[in-house]
Amino acid sequence: HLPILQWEDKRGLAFTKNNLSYSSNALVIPVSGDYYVYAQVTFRGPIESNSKPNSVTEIITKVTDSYPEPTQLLTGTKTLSESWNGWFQPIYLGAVVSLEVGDKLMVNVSDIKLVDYTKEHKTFFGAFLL
Amino acid sequence: HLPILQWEDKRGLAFTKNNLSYSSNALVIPVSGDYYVYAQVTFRGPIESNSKPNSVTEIITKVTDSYPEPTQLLTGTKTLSESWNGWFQPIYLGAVVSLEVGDKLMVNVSDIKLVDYTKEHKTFFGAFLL
Amino acid sequence: HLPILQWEDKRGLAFTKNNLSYSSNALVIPVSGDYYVYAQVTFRGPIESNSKPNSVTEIITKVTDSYPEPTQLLTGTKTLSESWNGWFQPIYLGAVVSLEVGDKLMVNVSDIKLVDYTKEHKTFFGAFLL
Amino acid sequence: VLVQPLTRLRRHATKHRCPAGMNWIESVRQCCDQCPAGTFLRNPCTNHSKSDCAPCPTGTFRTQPNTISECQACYECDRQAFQSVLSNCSATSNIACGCEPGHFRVCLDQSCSDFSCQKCQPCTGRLIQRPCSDTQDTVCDSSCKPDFYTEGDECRPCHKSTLDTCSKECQQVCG
Repeated sequence: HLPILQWEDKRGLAFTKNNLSYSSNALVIPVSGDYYVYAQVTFRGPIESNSKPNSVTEIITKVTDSYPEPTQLLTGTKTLSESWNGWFQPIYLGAVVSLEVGDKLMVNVSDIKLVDYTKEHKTFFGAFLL
Repeated sequence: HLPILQWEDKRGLAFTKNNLSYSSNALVIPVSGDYYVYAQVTFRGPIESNSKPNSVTEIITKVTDSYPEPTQLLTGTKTLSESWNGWFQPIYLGAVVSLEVGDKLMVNVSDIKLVDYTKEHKTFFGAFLL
Repeated sequence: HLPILQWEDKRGLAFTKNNLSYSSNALVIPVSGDYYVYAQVTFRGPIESNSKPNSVTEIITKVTDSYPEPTQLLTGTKTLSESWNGWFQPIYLGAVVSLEVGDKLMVNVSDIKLVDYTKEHKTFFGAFLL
Repeated sequence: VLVQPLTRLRRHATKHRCPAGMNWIESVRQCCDQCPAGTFLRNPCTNHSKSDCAPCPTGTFRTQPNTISECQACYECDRQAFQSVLSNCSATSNIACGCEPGHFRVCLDQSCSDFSCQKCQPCTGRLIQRPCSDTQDTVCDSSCKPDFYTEGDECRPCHKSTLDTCSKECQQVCG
């Protein structure tokens, strides 16, 4: 599976409430229902490794006790045309999904080294119950 | 008018509820109010046709009995710089719009052949009442 | 600071309600709570000025009486690879933020001359209370 | 008949005026003293007690006096993209980032809050007019150094030239 991002859940703009909790890289669903789930990852390069990526991918995934495999809920994948000098590429995803209590939501990315983690307002992840 | 996308409304992650129904390529609004409407289309190429697209466009449109012409609600248009070899380009749109009971929401695209319809988590469309 | 966009708040698809008001380029928060805030800006070029931008940036900012400096809430920044001939680049941002009564929300952009303001469905900004 | 112009009642949030060093707090509907930089407002003041200010948790900061309920998260320097830390984040100041030696800043926009660090050009075989700095690339001399000859837009060491390609610049070396 693709690497999973880790998130700050308390400091700065980050918060969790109404029992929607964050643990081991996942938002944990407290009550079954329809949620609007969203995430933005800003990718950037070049980075030390000499390999030039030709695409970046962000996936919001669900892990549930009722099924052994993760389910891909939302995917954004973009090819890169300017990857030789400094580049930035944000990918935003958001949609309504039906979730069960205990389900876990995570964000996977094609290459964790390409994620711009330097500013909380460029890469973020969240969900709210409708 | 630009071609209209067709959607799956029952299988997999797809669902409709609270009388928000899907028929002839459109979400049908059951009760007047403000809705958050969203859609993502992942475009990809090249495709057999030798023409190289230089841009892709996604439009969420409203058709209403009270006016003979469709109304463009949200539009995402992106030029392509890497259209010679394999490329992917997601466009996400989302906003609050005021809708009347019976209004129909559709998604139009610049070229239906460029739409990546292969995975439900890459191209999706929805709405919820605030 | 980066230039602030001005918005239409009454005509066409634009509206404000439930005391969420618009004044001096900002949405004014009427009641403390968690809001889903979103904005899309469509950038386009080239424009007369001979400088070729190598990137575009959109930032949703908060100004509050309780702190003398604006807070950047959401940022989308994208480098441009096709900036020599005609190009379009939409950036969508959206997330849940905690706001206090009286807080003001604004949208800043890297270069106001690059914003496509010609159609209300290409560049838009809004918020709703959860 | 004296017509009294109907003054349109404009309902707008009455702006609460507080003395210097104090801010209006809506939840308690009174002015409270500001918390100093490096702290945030944990609990508003009351008629009997001053504002309860708490220090910014590590990894957060506030550069100004305030009555805000959380501190801002520190940025991080982009070590993967050759950025270096100029000064660490403290309770009263955000982190400041620059470029590692041998790299210079390429700003994304005028504010340059976002920048990438690009490798300085090496000026092989040329004299350096202006060395690389944190904000600007090296400026190389347009002509080649002694014992180097031009080939295309590159400067090559003379010993690599052969008699028939021995250019004027390399006469002593290959003559």
